[in-house]
Amino acid sequence: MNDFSVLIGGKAGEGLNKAGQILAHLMGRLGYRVYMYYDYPSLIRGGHNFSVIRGSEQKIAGHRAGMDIVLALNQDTVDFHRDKILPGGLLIYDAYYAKGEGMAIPLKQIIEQNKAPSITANSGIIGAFCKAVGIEWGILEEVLHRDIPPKVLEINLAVARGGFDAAQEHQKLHDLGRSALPFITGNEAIGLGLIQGGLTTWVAYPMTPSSSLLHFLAEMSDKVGLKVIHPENEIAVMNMALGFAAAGERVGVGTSGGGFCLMSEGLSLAGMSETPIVIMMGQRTGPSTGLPTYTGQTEYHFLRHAGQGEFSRFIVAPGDANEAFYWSTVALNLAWKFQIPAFILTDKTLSEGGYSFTIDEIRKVPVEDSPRWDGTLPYRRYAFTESGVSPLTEYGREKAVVKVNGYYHDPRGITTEDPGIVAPMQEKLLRKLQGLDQELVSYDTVNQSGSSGAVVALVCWGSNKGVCQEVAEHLGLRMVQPVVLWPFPVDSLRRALEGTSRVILVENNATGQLAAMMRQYGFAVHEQIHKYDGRPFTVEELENRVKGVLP
Amino acid sequence: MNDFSVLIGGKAGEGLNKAGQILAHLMGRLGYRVYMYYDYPSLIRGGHNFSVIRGSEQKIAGHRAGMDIVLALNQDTVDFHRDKILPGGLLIYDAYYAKGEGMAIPLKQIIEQNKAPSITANSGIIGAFCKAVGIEWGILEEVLHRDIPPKVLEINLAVARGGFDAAQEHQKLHDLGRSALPFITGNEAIGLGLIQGGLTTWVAYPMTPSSSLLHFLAEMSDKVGLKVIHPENEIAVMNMALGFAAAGERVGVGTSGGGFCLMSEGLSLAGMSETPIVIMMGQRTGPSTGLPTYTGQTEYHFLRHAGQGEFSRFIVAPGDANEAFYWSTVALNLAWKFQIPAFILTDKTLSEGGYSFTIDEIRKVPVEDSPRWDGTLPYRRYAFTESGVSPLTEYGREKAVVKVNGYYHDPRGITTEDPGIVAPMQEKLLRKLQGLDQELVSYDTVNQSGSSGAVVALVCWGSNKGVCQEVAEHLGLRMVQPVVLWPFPVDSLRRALEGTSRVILVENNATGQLAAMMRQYGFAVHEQIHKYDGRPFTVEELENRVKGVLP
Amino acid sequence: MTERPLITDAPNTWCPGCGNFALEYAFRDVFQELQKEGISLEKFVLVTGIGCHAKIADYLDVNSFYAIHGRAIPVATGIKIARPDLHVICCVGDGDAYAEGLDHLIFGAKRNIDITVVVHNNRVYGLTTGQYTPTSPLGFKGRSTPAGTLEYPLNPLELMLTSGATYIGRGYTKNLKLLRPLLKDAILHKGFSFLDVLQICATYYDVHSMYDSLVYEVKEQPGESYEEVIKRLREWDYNNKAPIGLGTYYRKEAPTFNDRITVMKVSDREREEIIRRVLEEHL
Amino acid sequence: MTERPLITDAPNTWCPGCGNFALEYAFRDVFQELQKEGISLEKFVLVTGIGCHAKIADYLDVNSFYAIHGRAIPVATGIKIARPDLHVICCVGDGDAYAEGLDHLIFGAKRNIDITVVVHNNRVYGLTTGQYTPTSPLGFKGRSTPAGTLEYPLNPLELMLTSGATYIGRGYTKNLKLLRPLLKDAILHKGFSFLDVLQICATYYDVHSMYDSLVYEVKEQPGESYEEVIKRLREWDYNNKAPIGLGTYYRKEAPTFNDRITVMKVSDREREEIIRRVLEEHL
Ligand SMILES: Cc1ncc(C[n+]2csc(CCOP(=O)(O)OP(=O)(O)O)c2C)c(N)n1
Ligand SMILES: Cc1ncc(C[n+]2csc(CCOP(=O)(O)OP(=O)(O)O)c2C)c(N)n1
Ligand code: SF4
Ligand code: SF4
Ligand SMILES: [Mg+2]
Ligand SMILES: [Mg+2]
Repeated sequence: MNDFSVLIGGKAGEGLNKAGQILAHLMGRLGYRVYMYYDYPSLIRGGHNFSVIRGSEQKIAGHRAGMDIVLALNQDTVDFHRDKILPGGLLIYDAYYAKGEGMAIPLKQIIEQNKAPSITANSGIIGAFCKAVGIEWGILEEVLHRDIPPKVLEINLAVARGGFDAAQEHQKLHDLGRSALPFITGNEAIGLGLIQGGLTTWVAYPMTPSSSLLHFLAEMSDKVGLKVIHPENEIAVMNMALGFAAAGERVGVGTSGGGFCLMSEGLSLAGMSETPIVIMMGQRTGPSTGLPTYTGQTEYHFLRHAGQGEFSRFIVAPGDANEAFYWSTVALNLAWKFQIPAFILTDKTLSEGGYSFTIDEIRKVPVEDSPRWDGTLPYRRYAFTESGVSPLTEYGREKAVVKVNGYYHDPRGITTEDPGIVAPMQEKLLRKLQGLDQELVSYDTVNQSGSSGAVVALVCWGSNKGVCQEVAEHLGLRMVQPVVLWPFPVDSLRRALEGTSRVILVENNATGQLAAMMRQYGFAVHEQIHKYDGRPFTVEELENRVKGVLP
Repeated sequence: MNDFSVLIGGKAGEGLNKAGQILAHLMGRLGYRVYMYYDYPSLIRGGHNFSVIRGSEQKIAGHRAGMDIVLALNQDTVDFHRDKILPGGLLIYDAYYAKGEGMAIPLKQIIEQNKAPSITANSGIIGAFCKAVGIEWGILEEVLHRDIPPKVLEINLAVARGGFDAAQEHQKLHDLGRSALPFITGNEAIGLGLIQGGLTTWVAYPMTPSSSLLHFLAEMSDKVGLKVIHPENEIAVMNMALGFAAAGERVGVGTSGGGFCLMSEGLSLAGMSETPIVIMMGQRTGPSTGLPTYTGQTEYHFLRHAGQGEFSRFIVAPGDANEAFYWSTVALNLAWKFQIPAFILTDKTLSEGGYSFTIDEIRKVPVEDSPRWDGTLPYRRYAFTESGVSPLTEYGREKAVVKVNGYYHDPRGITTEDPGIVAPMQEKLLRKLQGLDQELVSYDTVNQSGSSGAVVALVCWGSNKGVCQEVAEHLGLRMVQPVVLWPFPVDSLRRALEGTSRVILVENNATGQLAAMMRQYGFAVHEQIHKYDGRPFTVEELENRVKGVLP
Repeated sequence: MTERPLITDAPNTWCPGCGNFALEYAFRDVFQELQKEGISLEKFVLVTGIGCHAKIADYLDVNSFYAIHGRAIPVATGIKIARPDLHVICCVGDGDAYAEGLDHLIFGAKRNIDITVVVHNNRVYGLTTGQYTPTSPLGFKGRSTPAGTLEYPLNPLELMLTSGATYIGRGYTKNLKLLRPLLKDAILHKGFSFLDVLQICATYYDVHSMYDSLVYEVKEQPGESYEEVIKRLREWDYNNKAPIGLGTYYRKEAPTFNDRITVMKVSDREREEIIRRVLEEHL
Repeated sequence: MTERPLITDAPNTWCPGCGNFALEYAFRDVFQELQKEGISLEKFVLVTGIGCHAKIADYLDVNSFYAIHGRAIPVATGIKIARPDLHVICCVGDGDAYAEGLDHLIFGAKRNIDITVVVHNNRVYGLTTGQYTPTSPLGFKGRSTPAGTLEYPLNPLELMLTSGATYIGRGYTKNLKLLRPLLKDAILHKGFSFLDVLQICATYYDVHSMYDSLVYEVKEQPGESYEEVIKRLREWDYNNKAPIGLGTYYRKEAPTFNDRITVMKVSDREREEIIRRVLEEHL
């Protein structure tokens, strides 16, 4: 099977994310399905950044530890990553800023000759890479034409050509002869999925790894008639969004753990007032500020229980860009259909990772909404119904007095302390979960792959999907991934685990949050594999860890 | 057995809480152990308030549905509570403002004759009560002397005498001939327990049912050298408290659900920075503003998981005033000993309920602190240790550079993103839980009462202790109450449940939060009894509900 | 035109003598007046925080969002950005708007979002039984500060001017005759309108005789410089005894937040088209 | 006296040309100077928010509390109330102090708590890669506002004056000579000291040539009226081009929050005695 990995490393501010994208696009042109992992510390210039770009015949959603090519713009890259080069692999490095064994490219000279800015070193080493793996100049030229802004295109082309000419062919990267797929990040997939679902407003305060979604939607706002608002802080974000929702907008917010803490009071207000809202929650390494640019899976239970009191909510944790797109549309629908908060739970790995995206494989989801008020007077915002969902209308509708309320209230929305109304109102809030549960029967809430008959199952959630799937395939295991995390898909999970005798949980946390939830529902968990240093698993690392716990 | 209940009801602003206390003190004088439930809506004047005061030979921590005497200052009280009067019981009512069957007292006349303010109606009806149940005038006089401020004492005495003289003896309340016990609320017990534990600073923003603790500590501040600060909001509360702790103070904060949401980001900072803090969290009926003056038990899981990331914490849910005192001292100790957040989880029922308090039965707990820095340079705030606890020192110590940090940090407290330090630092944070677990072996983390050999167990937490204990006694069941809720006392709970075949959970919520936690740890839960209208169970109500699920 | 009584049947639980009644009736009257002038009742949305003041959301029979303590202004902001045709009015408390959620008040003014903020300023936390607020005088003995507060009060009018509010006034619940036109004026002002209404708390801070002896009506001074406005706003500092002006202090025409936004509507079909196009850019 | 280099060995990750370097060195120099004047280094505590600016907590080898975004001031307040002998300095960002946690800044000033707040005001969110802040000019094109912001900036100096700050100044990272005495002055001022430091962000908002052409040194005007101070503070509104004054604008002696607190120490034995007494009152 064709499976090819390249790492490009240098300092922050040298455009290594962009360089990774160009490499991904190049592989895409050869028909590869691509995944990209981007690793960067929390700083703006300097330090050590790198991107790992992996292409494969199959669709993938994880990276490998071993590299076919390492592109080193500085000595750190050589030092940190040379051990990862596979037998037969190659180090290509800047002859001036680094020393190593492999192919030295005189980037400094090339740049000076072209009077180019130093950031073009990127293009230079990518030129060398193309030559080394036999990608034709014409393909690189075309990709650069698309990816580089016109103002600086010429100079980048010149430096890329210099790099190309200075390199030698090393190993031919097989052309799979298929057409390219769009290559997008998890956050871009979420943004597009939300747009597909009819999003009209996005409210957010910047926080890694949700900021890039804010930026993406802000860029899109003109095109799709989206209002994108960045208020004073996350408390304002949440409450403003509830105002938007009450006024009839389809609205979402994005944040990470610390910002979500500040939203939790508003979340409870959403619950009590039955105001729909979508919340994109991007996990990173906690507690507290922790490692702001690294990954983690530590907020599942927090989301499940955040906010005082008990009310219905929906939590989905997509595993790759396709799922992110699809479930973001669904999350919007479910939030509005049931008038509840719906969470899209991601992590840095998914949000900022790059994926080959196949929109045509995604089941089309029409925009769904709450039952609407039929005009019967008086309007009762919280009319008791069998489903717990009351017909909705927004402010300003003729003759409707719409009273939204965060206290216990009667059906009209007027505060009450009458235990005879309070108890059924609490039941109404929770009854929606049953409807939601039923609704979800028609969705694939739990994914299964690997060997379906295997008695050993790897169970994971969110961005670990990719690596777990591969490891399961290599080792002949079953891979089970609950995508919907709340309401907990007990039946689907039971079916997916039927016939297994050994269940191994894989999570990017230290305590085992999915494991705890499974135990609560009576599922056996035999082994738990944790990683909590902020870095995602590579395929090899996980494979070794899994082998270590196999009988 | 002597068991006597009196209800006094009227409008808010008529001093019904105070009246309840006077009644409690009166019963105390006769040697009764007293419990008082105070029911009031969220308003300042008007509406319907009432207090139920129950005296018993045994110590109790719950009220009954049936009343021996109902004291009605208005018609609402007659209408709402007349059905609760037991056979042989009596309604005593204001002849002017209410109609009913029983003993009418011309309070309006008495007040007018004495040119007294209308609020003295309280004292008048209490006077009538004393006569009706055969409490001597001298005892009432003595109690009023203690309970009524000197400025208005005379006038209240006069009205009380008028009421006393206008009533007839109905049923003699047996004098148990024991001396009185102090009668305090749950919040007062917490306040005293914290003072006992060496509290030096309290920071809080008002929120029912935690406000009365703020008020109590503010009143005490002069006497015990306590700094009591009420800042701009709960975010400031939490972060200010962390500043106090880092500067060497023994500090706590108090709030309820909505305010706690706002503290959760600071909580995670406490976790990462290993700054000790005690948090009193008073539950009330949620979601959102819900019923601000009523009860609930819905924040157990929220507390367990609040704040991004994973770190150690301690949660205790006392069941009555004695436990509240004792465990508040312990919570302070554990927070400092392990440098973690320690929660005192209460609810409105416990916080604002009144209890006979027996300090002499409470095991004495000496003040405990963190291991202290021995002066070795450089000071390493986060030195790795076997226990996970690093020796502490505060700012200003000669030669120590104390670096407190909410990012991942090296032992000196300097930010790091090195996975080789991050992983062990995360382990350090969680390792403390093991120490805590061991420490707790010497504490009674799970209470057991009722019939110890019974195969049916009632399991509850927090303020349901009292009613469950009584119902268990009546029905010959075992009563099991985990007091420590985190780390979850698995072994003690297992021992307490040994030999049971039917486990019935009793909770003031709609989903069963302790039930979920027990299931997660493999305990069977056979039945769940919920109440979620904001009102606590009465003994009779719970007894009926339990009977309904008994085989 | 609808003929609605505008007062709901929710039982009123304010204390006798509470200044909130004056505000309730003033609002009712103003809504009725505005309805006569052609603004239909459905166009009003009342957004409140939590506190005694906030119960007005239950009592007035218009659209409302009974939000949480301190957060009425962001909720109102969302509503207004979404629906520029609505008149969005925040009834907030002094604990609410000057303590718990002060930042939102300032940012509302900074954005010049076209909403009306009416602070029921009783200078005490009423509903939580009498603690000091940011406008309580130095030394105020509340239940959290039995020995007296240690801080001077804020002057909210000055703070609002600095923050960019384009309408600033002060009312008093014992001067209903002035309160009505003030409310109406503030509601009709295009931009961020701010009214600090001295509201009597009969139970925890009844200083009506003090107010009665100090209040006077201010006259708008159209040509005034910013510094002159400030000087007038600072006449009374919410602490010491000084003449207390009631009326409109400041008014300015300026583009609102909504004025600067332009959004077009996009159909579901167009959305899909755009998504396809974006994906093509990512090949 | 300790001879410490005062700069830790933590790798510095600010961009080349970043104005934070100037602040770092200015602090180092001032700490050294103050040490010579008899304040031992252990008495300094640096409290920071989150952002590029906040990394100074790692770089300066003094006590620190590297807190969370927007919350440095309450943390510092707690430290100062607990330990009046410490010099507590907040290094905060403009996103930090003017957006996320603006209320705390105002309440710090209102309390006149004796801390020093230094805002590294680069008028952009640096660490989150270039979004607008409350002091970015109208129309600022950041990553969350690619079409330009819709709001005027705040004038933090004016806001601080209104809120009760007793020391107000403005610095500039390209004027190190002035920055040092300003920092020293602010640290030594008894009461709430506020410094807005125009800090160059080399990557996202490098307007040094604009600043260079507009800055001038202000001279303190001791006898000035409040309105005159405001007038001077408003000379530049953080939006339009106007002369930008650097230096001390305002200084006032007033009792601090700590001055008003008196707390006595109570032994464990005394505590138990008091508890017994309280319980007796509850019989
Ligand atoms: C986050 C949060 N903290 C605290 C409270 C408790 N609380 C309810 S109302 C109130 C203060 C009300 O004061 P104010 O805003 O002045 O309103 P008033 O009652 O005086 O009208 C407080 C602190 C709350 N509901 N939410
Ligand atoms: C609650 C919360 N929200 C958002 C963030 C993400 N965040 C980190 S730094 C920062 C802004 C920094 O801007 P500023 O305070 O101006 O500091 P600078 O980087 O410019 O020095 C933000 C939004 C966070 N850490 N916490
Ligand atoms: S407490 Fe004060 S503000 Fe609240 S209702 Fe009573 S009088 Fe009005
Ligand atoms: S982004 Fe700006 S503020 Fe941050 S380090 Fe770079 S130059 Fe300095
Ligand atoms: Mg108030
Ligand atoms: Mg900044």
